[in-house]
Amino acid sequence: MNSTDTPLAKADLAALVAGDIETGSFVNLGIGQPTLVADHLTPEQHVTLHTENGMLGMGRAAVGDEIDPDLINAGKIPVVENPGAAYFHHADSFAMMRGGHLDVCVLGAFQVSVRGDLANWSTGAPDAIPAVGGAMDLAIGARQTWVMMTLFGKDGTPKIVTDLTYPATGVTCVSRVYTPEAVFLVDPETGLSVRETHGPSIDELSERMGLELRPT
Amino acid sequence: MNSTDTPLAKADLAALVAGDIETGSFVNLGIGQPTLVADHLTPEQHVTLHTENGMLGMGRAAVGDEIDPDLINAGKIPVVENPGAAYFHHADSFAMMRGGHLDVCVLGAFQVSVRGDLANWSTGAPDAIPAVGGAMDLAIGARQTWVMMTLFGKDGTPKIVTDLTYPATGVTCVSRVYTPEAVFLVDPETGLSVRETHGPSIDELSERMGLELRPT
Amino acid sequence: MARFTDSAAQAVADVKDGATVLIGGFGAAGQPVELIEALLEQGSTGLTVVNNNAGNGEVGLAALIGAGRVAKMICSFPRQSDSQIFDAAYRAGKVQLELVPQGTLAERIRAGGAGIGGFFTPTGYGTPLAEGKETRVIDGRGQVFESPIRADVALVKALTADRLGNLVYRKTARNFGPVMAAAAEHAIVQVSNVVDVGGLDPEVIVTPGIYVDTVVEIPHPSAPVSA
Amino acid sequence: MARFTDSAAQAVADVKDGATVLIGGFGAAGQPVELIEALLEQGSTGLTVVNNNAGNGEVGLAALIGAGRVAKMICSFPRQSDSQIFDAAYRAGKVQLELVPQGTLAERIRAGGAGIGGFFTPTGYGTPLAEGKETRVIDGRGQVFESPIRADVALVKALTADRLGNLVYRKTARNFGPVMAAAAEHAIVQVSNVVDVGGLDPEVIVTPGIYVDTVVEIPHPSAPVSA
Repeated sequence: MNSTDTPLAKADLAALVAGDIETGSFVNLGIGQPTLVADHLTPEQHVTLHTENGMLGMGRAAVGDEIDPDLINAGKIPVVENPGAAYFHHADSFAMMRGGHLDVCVLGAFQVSVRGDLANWSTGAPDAIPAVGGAMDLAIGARQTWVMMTLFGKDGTPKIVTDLTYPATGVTCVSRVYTPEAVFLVDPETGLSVRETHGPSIDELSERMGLELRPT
Repeated sequence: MNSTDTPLAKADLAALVAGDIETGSFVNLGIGQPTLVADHLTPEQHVTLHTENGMLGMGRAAVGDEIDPDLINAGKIPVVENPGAAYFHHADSFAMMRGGHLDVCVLGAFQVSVRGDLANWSTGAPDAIPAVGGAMDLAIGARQTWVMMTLFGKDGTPKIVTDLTYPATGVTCVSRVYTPEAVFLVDPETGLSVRETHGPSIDELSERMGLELRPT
Repeated sequence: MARFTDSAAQAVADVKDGATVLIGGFGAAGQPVELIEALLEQGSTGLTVVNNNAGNGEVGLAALIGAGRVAKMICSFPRQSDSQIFDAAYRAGKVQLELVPQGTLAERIRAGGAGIGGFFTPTGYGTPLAEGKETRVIDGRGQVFESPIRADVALVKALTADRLGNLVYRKTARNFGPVMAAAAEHAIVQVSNVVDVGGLDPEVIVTPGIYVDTVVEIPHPSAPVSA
Repeated sequence: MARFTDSAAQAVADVKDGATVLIGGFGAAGQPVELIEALLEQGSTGLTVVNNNAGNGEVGLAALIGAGRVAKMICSFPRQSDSQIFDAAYRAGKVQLELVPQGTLAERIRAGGAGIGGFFTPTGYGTPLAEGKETRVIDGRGQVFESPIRADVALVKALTADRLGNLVYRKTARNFGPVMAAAAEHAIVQVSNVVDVGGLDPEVIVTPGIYVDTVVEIPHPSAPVSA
């Protein structure tokens, strides 16, 4: 089991995720923290990025004169086009997603259950105006859905839970959870396990999370 | 009511159908007799022909050096491309059809019922190998489905019937039937009526067909 | 057959009260700014509007909502940092909201144009957005039944039209345009330029002219609202 | 990521007995002749083959059926003037037939690639091909429930690939290619030429490389079987 003495910084966590993506993969990086993963992909990995508003071969954020209002990503940030890119319409783009053609989708989350249920679209606050965007499509579409998030909320509440308390985005869809303190795998048969820790031991995590944990 | 003294020849019937197509229409002409209609469309009509194997703007049959194995119609006949043509894949082509975007589809038939049910894909012979092609999609797809056929079989049996005896291609889908002896309209509310005759009178047709007939 | 005009006002003149209107665009890209502004001027009301978002800032779709002209929004992401006009109208009960996952929204519109009566999708299964909907387990996977969206009118932005109404788009501004044009009785498209018949390669046409009813040439479209 | 080879034999080497194989083409146009011949050589058996037709003449798909390698055909139009090999095999009970209306066939394959669990279509309602199928009246129109088609392998012919596997097609040879490539676990594509990355305009790519697993360059493909 890989391990470091302290929890990973955001950039190190993004680098860890990037390093786990197989050569030649097609990947969608969700809005927020997952976008950092792109900075750590190497040219040798030949990873093609998908953005659900209709493009494969999305490049880095556009700067200066590169900015083109017709070329944006799902976060509505101007980006550049990589060589070999392709454009397609929204239904074709989500068909690509829903049809299981993307190898990996990396998403942020409010909560993940021990069975891989995901909550990342709504806190369920009674006065909130609901908005889902592509979250539910992304959650269930890729061959593997990975979550990148803090393991604990600001108040210390664990975000990996026995049962979601926030509204679900998708059920049994998450296969990995990357957090600063540990990387968790979720197997549909055998459930949650810990692939590696950074800082706390498995026993310490188990106590803080209120869950029985085991190494992978 | 338009009328001539004798039943229409094939070419005249095709010309009649062609003349009934409104300016600017998008039209699919089925395999067989309906393909003759194309010869009678005028440039002023600006009719765009669809072929369900993935093309709008289909032109006439290709001859000599124009023949290109990658450019064929639904009958697998080499054709030419008109200016302003567009190509698309099979699912998009039938989406165009099924979505009701074509103004008129002209088909051949074995039988049409007085309610506009169509039989044109199978005689139901017990030893026949069934084959349907695009017939069922075409029957129900266009805004108007017109049939071009002989009114009587070789044995004199009328082909407009109270109830189909051949297997159906589609139900309540035919709105007009062009035959050498008469043009029939089928209204979903009021049923079958005769728009014009060529040769026999309505009374004579009524007797030969064994149906009560009325003018439109 | 497509009609051509250089007047956005004329293009939207026939939109009726109570119409369902598909509006293209995802963020700034593909937003038919001039057509939306013309619709605002035109005055029809009680509209059901389908768009990925529900307006932002004070102009365009937000202004349409602010003017009380939208009875219902069908969208995936109404809440944004600057969606204050929709937020206020929604909280005041002045506009209904049908929230649809983005891919399901695109597929429902595609189904509308394609004559599909409805479909099962795994998206949303087991979530609050599946509540009240028919579900079914197909090949071991939970799925939700979704219905097609058809509309009276679509407002779409493309790059170039030929004189038959064939369209090409530009980069990610393509987004909802092709499926929306196909799902509307009357598709109104603003383009930056119009070319003669034969001016577009038949292999690269994205929206065939059969889906296009009115083309408005707007050579220098406004900088769209930014998000 | 797409692999490249100049050997059709190598491209089809991994097809397993019992596999479902989508074969592109409508008539001569888009028929992947060299790939079909390589599959004939390769020897896998008990195949379910999806194609618009069921072979004609004595070569290609007809030869595959004649060699007893096809357990089941899913197609819209098996019976042709020169489909004698299929006809004989079918009458002898050596090959099963699932007859599907052509547009429903294309849409079922599209659904397979798009992750749709099934859909309702008006095509075939009230006909013998709807017998035994779930039906439903939607908005006053009878509709038939149809299931997606997914496959282990697709054999497709395109015009040009770039080194990422992005594809463009030629004229009506496009036909089933794009939906078949998307609906197969392993899409094998023969192209007339391969260009460098950047050699295809991103606006005109019909099949993005994500759908393509193996590309075989066959610069001068055989004159295909004629119907």
